[in-house]
Amino acid sequence: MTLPEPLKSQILHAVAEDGGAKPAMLEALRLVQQAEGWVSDARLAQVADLLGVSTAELDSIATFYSLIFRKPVGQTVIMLCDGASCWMNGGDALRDALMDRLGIGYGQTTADGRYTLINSACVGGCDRAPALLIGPGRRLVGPLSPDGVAALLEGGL
Amino acid sequence: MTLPEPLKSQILHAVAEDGGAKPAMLEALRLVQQAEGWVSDARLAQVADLLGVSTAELDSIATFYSLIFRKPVGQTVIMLCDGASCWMNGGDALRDALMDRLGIGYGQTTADGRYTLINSACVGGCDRAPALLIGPGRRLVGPLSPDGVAALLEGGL
Amino acid sequence: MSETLPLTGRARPDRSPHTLAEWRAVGGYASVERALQMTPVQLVDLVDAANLNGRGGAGFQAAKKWRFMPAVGTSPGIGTNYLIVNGDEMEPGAFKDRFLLEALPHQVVEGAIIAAYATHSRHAIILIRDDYRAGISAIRRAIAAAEAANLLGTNILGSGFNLHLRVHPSAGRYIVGEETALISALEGGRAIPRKRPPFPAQSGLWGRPTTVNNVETISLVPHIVAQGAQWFRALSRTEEGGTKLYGVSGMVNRPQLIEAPMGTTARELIDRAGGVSGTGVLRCFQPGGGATPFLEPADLDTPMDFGHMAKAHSMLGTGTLIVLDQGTCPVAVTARHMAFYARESCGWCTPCREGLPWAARILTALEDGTATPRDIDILRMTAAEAGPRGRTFCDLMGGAMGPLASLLSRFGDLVEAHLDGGCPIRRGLL
Amino acid sequence: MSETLPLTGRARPDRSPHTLAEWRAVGGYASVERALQMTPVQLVDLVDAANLNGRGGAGFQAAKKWRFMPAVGTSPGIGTNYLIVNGDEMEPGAFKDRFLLEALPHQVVEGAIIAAYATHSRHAIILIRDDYRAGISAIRRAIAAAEAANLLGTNILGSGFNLHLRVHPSAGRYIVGEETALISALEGGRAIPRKRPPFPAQSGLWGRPTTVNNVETISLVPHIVAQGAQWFRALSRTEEGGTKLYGVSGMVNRPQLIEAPMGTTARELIDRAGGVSGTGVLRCFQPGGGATPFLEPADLDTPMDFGHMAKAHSMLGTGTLIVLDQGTCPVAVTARHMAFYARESCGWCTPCREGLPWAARILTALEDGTATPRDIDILRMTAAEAGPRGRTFCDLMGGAMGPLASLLSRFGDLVEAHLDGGCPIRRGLL
Repeated sequence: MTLPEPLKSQILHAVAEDGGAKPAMLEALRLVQQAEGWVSDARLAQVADLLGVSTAELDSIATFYSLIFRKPVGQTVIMLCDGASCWMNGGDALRDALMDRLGIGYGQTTADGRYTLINSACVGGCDRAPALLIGPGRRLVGPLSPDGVAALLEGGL
Repeated sequence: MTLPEPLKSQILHAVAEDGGAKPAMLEALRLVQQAEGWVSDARLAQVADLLGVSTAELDSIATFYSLIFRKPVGQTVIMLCDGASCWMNGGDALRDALMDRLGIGYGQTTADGRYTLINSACVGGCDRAPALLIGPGRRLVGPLSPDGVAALLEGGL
Repeated sequence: MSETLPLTGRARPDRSPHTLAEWRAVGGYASVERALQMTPVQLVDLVDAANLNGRGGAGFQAAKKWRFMPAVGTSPGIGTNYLIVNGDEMEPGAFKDRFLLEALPHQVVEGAIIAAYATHSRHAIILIRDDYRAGISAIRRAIAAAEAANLLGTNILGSGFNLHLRVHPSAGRYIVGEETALISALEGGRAIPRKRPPFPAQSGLWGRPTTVNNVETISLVPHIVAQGAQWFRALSRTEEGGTKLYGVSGMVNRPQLIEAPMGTTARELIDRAGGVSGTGVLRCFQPGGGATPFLEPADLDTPMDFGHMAKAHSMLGTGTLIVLDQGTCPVAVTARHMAFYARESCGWCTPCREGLPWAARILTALEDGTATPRDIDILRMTAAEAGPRGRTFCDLMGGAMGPLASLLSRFGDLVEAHLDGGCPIRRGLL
Repeated sequence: MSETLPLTGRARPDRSPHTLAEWRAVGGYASVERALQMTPVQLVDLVDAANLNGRGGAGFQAAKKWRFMPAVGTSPGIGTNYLIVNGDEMEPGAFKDRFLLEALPHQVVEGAIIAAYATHSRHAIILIRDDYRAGISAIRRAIAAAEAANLLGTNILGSGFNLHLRVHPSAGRYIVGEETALISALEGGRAIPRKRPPFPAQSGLWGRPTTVNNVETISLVPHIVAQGAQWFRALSRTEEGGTKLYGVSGMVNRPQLIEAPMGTTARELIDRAGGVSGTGVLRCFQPGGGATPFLEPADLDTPMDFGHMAKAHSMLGTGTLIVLDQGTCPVAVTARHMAFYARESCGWCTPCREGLPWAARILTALEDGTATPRDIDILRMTAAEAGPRGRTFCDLMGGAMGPLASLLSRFGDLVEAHLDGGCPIRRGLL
């Protein structure tokens, strides 16, 4: 499947805005991921082609930045803060509850493809520790107790 | 044989003058060569030791700069200009005469250890083409005809 | 606008950002008009007189940084200067720039316009952490509105000054927040820090003179222009000007952001955050994020500014306190920090790439009770050898060594006690 | 001192350098006293008004270069600015700096003191090609004498200005003369050029602002200070100020150095050098060393300054003409140049490391009659692809492509004629 037209023009717009193909590489990857959840090998090659850069160079960017996903992720990505303030306020218990409930560890996706769990640098929510980010909007949720995990996953929080 | 004392103190003086061991590396090599004609492996290691740099780093300098000699040279080094102005004015004939007379090619030393012949970048003597530099003072000689080679080597020029 | 809380005084309780009209109604963008009637040199002098120290962590004087920026036509090469606003906040314990970006985007844009003018920059970029989606869209909306009102773009307000301002959303990796790594990132590369010199003011983005200022620093600029240097200095309790957007988190009852005079003490901030939680008794605190050395109760009354914190052998850093009660082990906190810094190292310089994972492993071994006395020696050696500046391109390693060194010097007995079966606090022995 | 030959007017016929006393007796060092009573900015303005273009080859305005140098305390980082005097003359056909160093060392030292003062440099280095032993010792003696007379060192002549000046003898390799390679060499590394930006004025030797000026440029400075900008401009026949130390070599009867007004024509210079030798008929000439594109008899009356030579699709370069008569083949001359540049490439950038030996091999094959039409295509492609600036860190490759490109465009038929059995000129066919 070739690169869909809207994505193509978004990427070319980024090239204009960022002043060239190289500085627009990361934004191009972000745009692909925004549309499709992750960046496949096929898309990587297509974007490299569109930008006129080598696949190796584009992948060197894709693999450096932790929030560009080079394998498929679940519909909802949960990024759990592993900063010290969250840890002091029960972050480990929250982590365990999440992993138990989802049946996965960090970096994994549930079998039904609904959730991916990732540990994150301090999410800038230390006043709401323990906290996490959830979904495409990276919504900040916290403080969250282990008991709140069920409600969160059912969309209640 | 360890590094002779005067050489040692000259090198340490260069370190002070040049503001450190690294910027003084080349000067240290020059000093060794000035004293001994070339830079042997043993001296290289001793100088590296004195300067507190690795032998590899010092040798990377020694091998980059063309006028640091890492093998023995003759008592008298002849540097023959291979610039265009000398070529136009009979440089090839002068070269052939020198090689014939000495029985060596570029980069070689006569069997008796008296002469080494090297081709050189334009020696800054284009007004005296064809020209060469000779001896430790790099004395500029030119214009020199093939006929003058004998006299030059007998010290007459 | 509040006279004493310039940074947060206009924010709404629900953090919803202002429209341009709303922002103007509370006095917004008046400073842009005023600034454009001054010369860049006058602006730098004003900010100099205000003694505004950069709020990104190092506390370098903003005016001094700006003064390094050459005027148009006085630097070799071709192109404009660049202003970069650093909104990549990812420091453990830091949560202040998120607030300024989300709740007060026009304040950031306003400051960026003025700072760009002062630094002869015709192009400015606000780099924002990917996770701050609300901040990214708030700033983007603010830029669009400002462009429509000719507060950005060509011949701004008839002044002849042109400025193109855009947002660069980043995509993770703590090191992006390091100013030279950030420049590498903006040029389309991996975020690898660069050796200094050249400093960014000499050769930064695309080789052009570049200033990188933190979101909080930039947010203060319009207020200095509006109310003057004397007013700004008077806000502070110390020599360093202004208010500071402090934060308190960790073992406190009501973790929160607090705008307060520069030089407010940790005691006051912790009190305002509801006091120490857990055991209710303070063991120690980090004054400004994960990379700042631990301080103890004796330092509760030290004014929290860059100078006083340095004198107390710590750093103000981001000014966001991490509080540890008696029931919280600083070895465990340091272990978590170290794991973070080890993971986030870009991997370029050997001491950082190799030293941090090693230190992190030893700290975990201490917690678990599997460490040996020699491991503690290695920690000491690592802190001593890799702590000083200049051993690596950037200060990620040096920063990470701060809490480690202070852990070893202040809590040596506690660290050694871990050799005998792991954390004594966790086991209820202390 | 001669009014019209400032550069060489004081030189003795036997090239023996002056003692300090002798130099002072002919007015030497009066310019240092005068300069130290001016401000650095006034000096830069003076040199600006004189329109002194750098004599190293590129012709960049000296005052513009100096103006990029930040005043003390206005650049980030710690340390002084540096002035470097470039005496690494190794360009094929260039033999002018040798003369200035050997015969007029105090003129160089005097100029260095003034230029250092103007560029806020407290440390200056004169880098001299290893082969110029007489120049090295003459400059060293001049420095020692100047130091003894407090013309160097601390608080020079009571002005408060301090300057440490030293000699760095190089050790071969043409690339050392490239200003950023020279900086790498002075820092103790291989002479590998550096990417620009940062330009040396932003971050040069040890990361500090650095100016690199050619020996001839520096030698002119005292005279501008002594006699003023108007006098200096009036020396020239064109817009570019001063006299030029031209040289004529190759196929002329009396190859020599000639100081003459900037803008003197090749016809006059060749005439003064005794006219064309060999066949007595001019085929072509390079105006300023091996890296400058060929010009033909039609350009004999073009004023030789940087601007006019550029307009004529060549370069003034070092201003030392290489003259080819009808009996001398430009393919052969280019082949020798190309072998030189191929040998002297530092090897860092691929187009230069790989392209130059290839071009050199093809040119030799043309001479020998073993080349193919496809080889000429490769030469054309190499010149077109690698000639433009920016494909490599420095301009060694670009410079070498100058004569090659002009050979192909001006003497295309002659080049093609080589396909049929080698050089037709050598074989007496043309």
